[in-house]
Amino acid sequence: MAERTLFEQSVAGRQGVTVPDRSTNQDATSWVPQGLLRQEPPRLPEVSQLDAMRHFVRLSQLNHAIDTGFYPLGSCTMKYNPKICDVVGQLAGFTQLHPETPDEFAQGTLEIVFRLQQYLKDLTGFDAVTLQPAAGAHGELVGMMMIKAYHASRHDLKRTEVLIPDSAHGTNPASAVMCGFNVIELPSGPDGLVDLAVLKEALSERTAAIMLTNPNTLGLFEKDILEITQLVHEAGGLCYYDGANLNAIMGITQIATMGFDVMHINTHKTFATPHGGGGPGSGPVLVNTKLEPFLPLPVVEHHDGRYELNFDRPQSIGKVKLFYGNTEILLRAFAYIECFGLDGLKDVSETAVMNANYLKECLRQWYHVPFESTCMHEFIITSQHQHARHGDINTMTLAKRLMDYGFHPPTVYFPLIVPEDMMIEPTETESKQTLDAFVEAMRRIDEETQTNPDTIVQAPHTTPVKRVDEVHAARNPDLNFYKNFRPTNVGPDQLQGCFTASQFCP
Amino acid sequence: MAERTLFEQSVAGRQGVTVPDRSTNQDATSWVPQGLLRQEPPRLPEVSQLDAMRHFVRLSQLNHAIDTGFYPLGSCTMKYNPKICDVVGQLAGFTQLHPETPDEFAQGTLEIVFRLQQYLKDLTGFDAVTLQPAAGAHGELVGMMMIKAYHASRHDLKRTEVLIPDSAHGTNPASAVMCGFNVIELPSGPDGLVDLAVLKEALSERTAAIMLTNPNTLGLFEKDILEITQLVHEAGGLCYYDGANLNAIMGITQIATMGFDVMHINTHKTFATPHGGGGPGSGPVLVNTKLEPFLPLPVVEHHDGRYELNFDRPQSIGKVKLFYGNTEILLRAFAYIECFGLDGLKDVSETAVMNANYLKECLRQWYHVPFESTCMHEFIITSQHQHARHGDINTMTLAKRLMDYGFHPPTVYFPLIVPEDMMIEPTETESKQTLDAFVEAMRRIDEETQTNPDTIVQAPHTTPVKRVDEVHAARNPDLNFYKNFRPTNVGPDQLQGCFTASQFCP
Amino acid sequence: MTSFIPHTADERQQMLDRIGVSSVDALFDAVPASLKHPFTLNTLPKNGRSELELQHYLTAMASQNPGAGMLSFMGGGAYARFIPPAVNAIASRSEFYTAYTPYQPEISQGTLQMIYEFQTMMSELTGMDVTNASVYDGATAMSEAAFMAVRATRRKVLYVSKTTNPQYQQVLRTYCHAFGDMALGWFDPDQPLGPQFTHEPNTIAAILVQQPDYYGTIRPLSAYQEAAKATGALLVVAVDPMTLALLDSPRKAGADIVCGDIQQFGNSVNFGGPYGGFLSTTEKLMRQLPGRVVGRTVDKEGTTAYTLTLQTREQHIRREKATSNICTNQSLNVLKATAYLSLLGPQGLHRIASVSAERAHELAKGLLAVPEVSLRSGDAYLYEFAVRLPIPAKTMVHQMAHQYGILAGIDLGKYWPEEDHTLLIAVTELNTPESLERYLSAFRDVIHNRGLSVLPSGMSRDVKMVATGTRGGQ
Amino acid sequence: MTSFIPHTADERQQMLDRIGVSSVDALFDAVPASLKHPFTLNTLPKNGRSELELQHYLTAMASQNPGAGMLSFMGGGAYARFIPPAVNAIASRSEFYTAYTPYQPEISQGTLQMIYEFQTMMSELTGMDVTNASVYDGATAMSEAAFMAVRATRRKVLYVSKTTNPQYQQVLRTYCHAFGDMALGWFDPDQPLGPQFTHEPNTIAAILVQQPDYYGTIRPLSAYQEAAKATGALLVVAVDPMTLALLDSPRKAGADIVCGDIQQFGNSVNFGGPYGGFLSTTEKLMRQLPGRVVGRTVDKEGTTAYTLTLQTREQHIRREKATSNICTNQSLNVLKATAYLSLLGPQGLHRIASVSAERAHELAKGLLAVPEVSLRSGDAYLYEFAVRLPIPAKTMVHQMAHQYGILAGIDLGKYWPEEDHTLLIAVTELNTPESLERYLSAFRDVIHNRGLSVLPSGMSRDVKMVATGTRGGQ
Ligand SMILES: Cc1ncc(COP(=O)(O)O)c(C=O)c1O
Ligand SMILES: Cc1ncc(COP(=O)(O)O)c(C=O)c1O
Repeated sequence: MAERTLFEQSVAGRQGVTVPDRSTNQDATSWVPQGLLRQEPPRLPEVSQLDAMRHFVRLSQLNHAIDTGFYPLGSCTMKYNPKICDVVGQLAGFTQLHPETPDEFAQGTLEIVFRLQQYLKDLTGFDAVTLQPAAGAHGELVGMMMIKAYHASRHDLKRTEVLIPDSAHGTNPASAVMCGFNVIELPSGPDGLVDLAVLKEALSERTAAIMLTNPNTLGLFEKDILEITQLVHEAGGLCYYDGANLNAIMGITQIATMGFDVMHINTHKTFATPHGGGGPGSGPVLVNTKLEPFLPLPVVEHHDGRYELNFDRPQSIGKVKLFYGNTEILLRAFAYIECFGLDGLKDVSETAVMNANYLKECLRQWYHVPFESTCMHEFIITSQHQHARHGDINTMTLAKRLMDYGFHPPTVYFPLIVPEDMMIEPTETESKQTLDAFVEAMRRIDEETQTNPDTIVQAPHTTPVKRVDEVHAARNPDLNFYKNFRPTNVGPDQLQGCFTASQFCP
Repeated sequence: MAERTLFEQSVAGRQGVTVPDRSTNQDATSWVPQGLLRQEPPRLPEVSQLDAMRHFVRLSQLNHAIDTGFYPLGSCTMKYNPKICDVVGQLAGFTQLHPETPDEFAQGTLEIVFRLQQYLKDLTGFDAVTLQPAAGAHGELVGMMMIKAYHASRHDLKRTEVLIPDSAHGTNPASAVMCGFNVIELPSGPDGLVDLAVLKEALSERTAAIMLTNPNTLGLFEKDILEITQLVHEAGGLCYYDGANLNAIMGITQIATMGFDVMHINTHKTFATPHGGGGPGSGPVLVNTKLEPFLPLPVVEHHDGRYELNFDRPQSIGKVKLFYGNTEILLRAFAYIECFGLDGLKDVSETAVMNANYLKECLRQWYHVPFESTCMHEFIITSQHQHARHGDINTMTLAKRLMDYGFHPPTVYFPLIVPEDMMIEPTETESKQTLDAFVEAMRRIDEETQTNPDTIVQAPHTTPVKRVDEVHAARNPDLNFYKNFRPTNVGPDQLQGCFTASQFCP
Repeated sequence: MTSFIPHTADERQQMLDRIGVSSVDALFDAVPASLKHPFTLNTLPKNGRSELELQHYLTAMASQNPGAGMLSFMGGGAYARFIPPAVNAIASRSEFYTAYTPYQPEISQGTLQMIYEFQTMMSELTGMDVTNASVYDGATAMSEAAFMAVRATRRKVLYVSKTTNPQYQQVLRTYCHAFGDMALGWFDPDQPLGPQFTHEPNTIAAILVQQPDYYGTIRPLSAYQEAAKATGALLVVAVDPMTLALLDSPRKAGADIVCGDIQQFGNSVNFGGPYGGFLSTTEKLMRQLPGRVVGRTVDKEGTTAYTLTLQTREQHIRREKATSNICTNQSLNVLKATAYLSLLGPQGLHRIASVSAERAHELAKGLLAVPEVSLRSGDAYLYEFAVRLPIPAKTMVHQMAHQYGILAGIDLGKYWPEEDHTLLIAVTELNTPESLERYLSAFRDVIHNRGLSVLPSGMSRDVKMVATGTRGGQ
Repeated sequence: MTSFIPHTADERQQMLDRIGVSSVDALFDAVPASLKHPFTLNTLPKNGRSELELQHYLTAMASQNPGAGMLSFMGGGAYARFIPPAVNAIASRSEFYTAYTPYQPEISQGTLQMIYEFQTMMSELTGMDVTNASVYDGATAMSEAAFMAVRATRRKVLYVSKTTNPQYQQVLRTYCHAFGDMALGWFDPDQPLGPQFTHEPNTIAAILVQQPDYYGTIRPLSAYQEAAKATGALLVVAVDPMTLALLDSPRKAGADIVCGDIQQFGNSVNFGGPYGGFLSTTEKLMRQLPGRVVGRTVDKEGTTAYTLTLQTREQHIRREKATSNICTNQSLNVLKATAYLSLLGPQGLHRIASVSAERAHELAKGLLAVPEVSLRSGDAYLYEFAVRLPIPAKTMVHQMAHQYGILAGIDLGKYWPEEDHTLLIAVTELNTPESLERYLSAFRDVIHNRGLSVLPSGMSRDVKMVATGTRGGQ
């Protein structure tokens, strides 16, 4: 039973919530200058409160979510979020605080933000931090802006290139470009790691920075990391660490120790802000003293027992976001860290890594594992063996079939460097029992490739809708209930997203 | 995919929530006297917080609920509950108030309780009220206790009989019996109403009271109500009004005006406390001056600008519940009344009655309607026509088939006096569109009785489980995961609940 | 039309046309005209408030309850405990809290399975075979247990310990008095039982005791067990189920019926309700249980399924022959309890009970060191205990509240005039070690001043301060 | 083992055995030993807190924000409004808020359909063809709009009105500066545009304005439309979408891109975030949109279904050629906005905007009657306006807060030194008629005392009182 849109359920005159009546003599419309008054009311739904509730409750039930089942999306760190973090983030004393409130009336929030800054510095080994970026990609952008400002401050203006491995997340090159850099892609070595020879080749006096995540998106730890960062530094570049994979190494090592100058953290991954169907998150950026002068405005400081916002930082790159960042998300991250402490966070990482290795070990019985070495918090398999048995079976069909077993598929077709891959990140919050059930489903699916390949090719069968026609969506854009769009004759290039990478997640 | 019990998911050593450590030197177990210390820990589930959340989220999705679909359960008044009532009932200033708090520190709650008392008196025309009973049946019990106390106070001790129409809800006779009364069942007249001749016959100097609901459970208004109450009064009895059907006549008339001496209100029906899967509710009891002295302890009073609990009422029947009733539910009822005001409540009743008559008018095209006259907020149909077409089709099978169309079935096999009946109460919160969709489903089901009767007999098909074997449940009691019960050879009498009346709702 | 009544004027007209009447009024023709008088409204408002206005108003009213924010040591059958946020996340699932009683099992498996799990957990705690799906609260549970014993034994005399919760006693009195044809006897649990039982042994339906009793005292149950055995009466034990994390199950001590209240398991104190009563009993007596019971069974394809069962005990089938009149019970409170117990597990529950008891003993040690203060409870208690004071307990409560913003406990003079110098004190995990210090020092001050106020008048600063607390929506 | 890491010691051992290592440490062999130094902890605690302790601690911290409970008239891009409880009931559905980005459409229809409905609603309000699924906030939305215009026109000059939100301006500056190779020009919207545009007309990518502007002023947009037409630049209008209940759609005034923030639709002020930015544009420009977009399509059986579409704009496909680097956006805020707009509907939204404007004008009337106070905004404004004071705005804010517990507005000297006597005041439906009175009388007092404190020092009683408010979890 498909749920009709609320526009189809709308009946003129209905309203889902009562609002206060006018208390003054003059109608607001009289304040609107001639010619600017709205002529046709917007066609928002007109429904009763019951209609609205039913609609959204029913819609919600069409979703897979952490609270309904396993979600082994590589690079996304879909862990369980302690409910206590939701609750404390929603205390009225926090939510009702206006961002323009004078500091003295906002000491509670400022203190927590300040403490969170300290915690993150302790955890990563950096010297300074901004909590303002709204997500990981925003953090990357801010980090790259600071790198640019750093080189500019040294009048080192020829540094226009950023080196990024081909296994990197798409936001890395996109962020670099938004800072006016040129991206030099580094092909990974056969072991999936940065190839030192390739790196040396690419480095030059044009090198502004390298962007790396470690463990990388294949789940492998760059064991030559000290050499890499040293080489980059020797060439005059800086090292940016994409913290999306921080869940692998908390309490094991500090990022700054590896030689990085700047990093972001995706608090919505590592520190368990629920992803909310695609956000909000937050992307704190940590830096060493080299970059500290360039932090965005304002910075939270502590003087004489009072927490204050400091806007007076002449070398700052400026403001990067409205007000001070996604404060509620920061509160949740703070609460999460308080739930665990350093020892607990180390346990998080150790268990995440153990879970991943356990799954890898189990799955290799049936699936091709391109990188055999010990993985960190995630790993890659491919559909190679299964495809060999039946040409219509590929990574996407296996993914869809997993849905019938009640599991969210892993990230697929990412990283781009391994064809037909699946990237599996179980996280530490999943029990051995859940992992075993997933292994059993994967075993059965492998069996089905021999006994009943068509069930796989046609999958999914038990989901609210069957295989969704993404090509139709791209060819006949329908992005607004009230508007007819022209069908477009999209070329294969435009459809790229439909077949493979759209299934990709992080 | 059935959800395993949490006991089956349990792994020794897991725990879903952390608790504070010991802060003193001595272990609590040392305070337990020899021989009283627990030897084996209770086998409660040992699960992670994630396991627990997933379990209950998945379980919840197996339920039909107001927030997921139409719920036309006759006599249950399954209306939509404004979410604002949930929220205000859950403000910490209310929920964290201990019942032994001295009055002066609890004035907010006491004031609301006091105001609610006034509102209910205004709405019903009675003189006094207790808000303490925990549900409708509890209210009945309290009301009957007061009636008993009243007669006793007059030394009128021979009044041992309570007259109750055969259409009454089961709680009425059960409550009367718990007060030591004998129940005299009054057969309804052919029009479904109290037969005055029968009533006169039954009245005597043994008559303690009559218990009536008006409109009655057939959804019919007892038009001779003034005569009925007068007859009872003349015989020296009192008149009890079962307020379960109050949703039909708010703002139209006051219950006291009909001649009743006492009534209860099911706030969880009329005033929209969500039913919570079977409670909690509350059952305020209203009385006229005759019964006022007997109200249970304590009573909330207002003196010199202060709200107080008065325990000093010598004629009171005593305490009937821990503390002062289901306070949170009373707050919700108060909030509900504040949302509507008297005019709004009248609109509630008028619309509820209109919705019922509209449905009746539509359904009579295909279904037998035993009482043709204008109904109030609910009405009765039967499966007579459909059964005539196919012997295996009866009210239960039609009810089960409705589930496949996404609707909760109406109340079935109640009231007991109409064989194979269905009692339909749409409530005022359902739109014409929803009613029309329900009518369409009923039409199609009628059609299926001709085109595809087996689909009906085998229904439901799309529910989380198929037809549940209630006979098996009764013969092989399994009421505790850890305990084997002896199978019982239950006679037809014991199985009664399985076939018919268990489907019955209110 | 309001946001809760969806009908537009057009739709109303269409519907009336379909019904064939000209106005809504016509639908009420059966109501005699003489009944349709206009309403005189004394207080009931004519018009409703908008949601915003209502929220403003009720938030203001909530702030008129300073007691809700004060440091509290009150128990007496209702205990403020930490409610894990996951409990409320579960209980606020629309599908649970906007569903009716699960009469249609095929579309109510969520509620049904949850209740089955609840029955199992409570049976584990009490050691009994079966537990019902709830009655209103602990007090009505004890009355229902008494009635159950009367039905099962066909006897009519009940002996009740004088140290049971006074409210349980009062409700039992009310119920028994109303039913008539029963006798209630009271006994002192610290005196030999025999001489106190004045009725014929073979008329005694049940012996009712509470463990721990209202004073927090724990006693061996063996004497009652022997008395029950000797007379053929049933042994009814009212329990605080939280203490069963530490205490052996009443079943071991021969209980036939165990009753109590689940409030502490995930439910707020809420100025008295809603809580949830429960009854646990033996397989032998299960058909005498009042209230709903869920059974595990199968569907027609053999899949595990749950359903209400043993319904011939209930009013909707048996009417005047039912085991009770109960219909709507406390299902949402049961859900909270089930979620709570699932989250805590045996170890968590043990820790919560322990930490409470440990702190209670810590506090007691401090209080008993104050001159002229003595223990009123027995030597064995867990997290609730009573002390005798050199000043009236009422004065202590008053001074502690007004001067220090502390709700010091319950003045037992409220229930028993002779106990007017007795204060009942409960300690839970919410009472931090620091709060014990605060209590102790305030208590010493009040005793030192013999209950005389030291501040000029009105509330002290303390009271206002704590009233700001929002302890996170418990 | 914690409650969030389920593994028992036994299970860990089994798993390590299966992996074939002897300890967890072995899994980290790839990490060079030199990196595995012990941590020096300055502040990060070694151990975690229990949930109860955490709740106590953070509740105490929340109470250190008295500003959250004060009567507030602050806006400037963030407005406290009534959030209907149904919004939070919807947004707290686990299935919504614990789901990831809906990359797998078959099991994400809930989120996808919701976003499609959001796109439609926002497009209705703005009058545009298509709206994206959000960017971070209004400020980054304006920057993204600027970049979009630069891409679409292949030109590099942006002209921005000086009266746009200063934070939007600052963020735009930061973004443009980082990208480089762009020029930003500023113009005064109250002066003729022509002379202010010093760059070649055919180099101008976009003209960026805000309606109402930061001072609350509403202006006809026709001059910008003409300028855009004349130069071939795109017209970017930053809006407060709530005002679109009253104001005609920017599309009508020729906007090519509309951007803004959805915070007011069901989202709390939250000390600055999370809110949600949006961009609406024409079909022609839709392939230049940054961020996610949902399309309606069918599944293989022809059933209506939704999916992310036009993904070749995005970073995960196009990497360095993407229209933006955005990945995680503000989906849960979008859900709240969608629920909010659905519940309010066109009439409700109109009423909310109206009641706010009506009360704002009421307050303005009172304030402007005070000697030496004048209107700084233009004559036409809705619910936000600026006044010039005879005392520094900073003093006014300080005195109103400390002495009367009122957050009087924003001192515009914060953003523009020359505006240090200008106070920006916002009124919403939360500001009751009584609260306007309170404001006015306090304001008069402060002006009367020329900003000198009348109370000795420290906070007044007022401030404490209001700090107790819990405005119901907004
Ligand atoms: C490796 C990596 N880098 C960066 C990002 C971007 O982070 P965000 O989505 O928070 O912008 C992601 C997220 O998906 C990621 O997986
Ligand atoms: C007519 C009637 N009377 C009494 C009751 C009993 O009310 P409660 O369930 O609140 O105890 C009901 C409820 O179902 C009812 O429908």
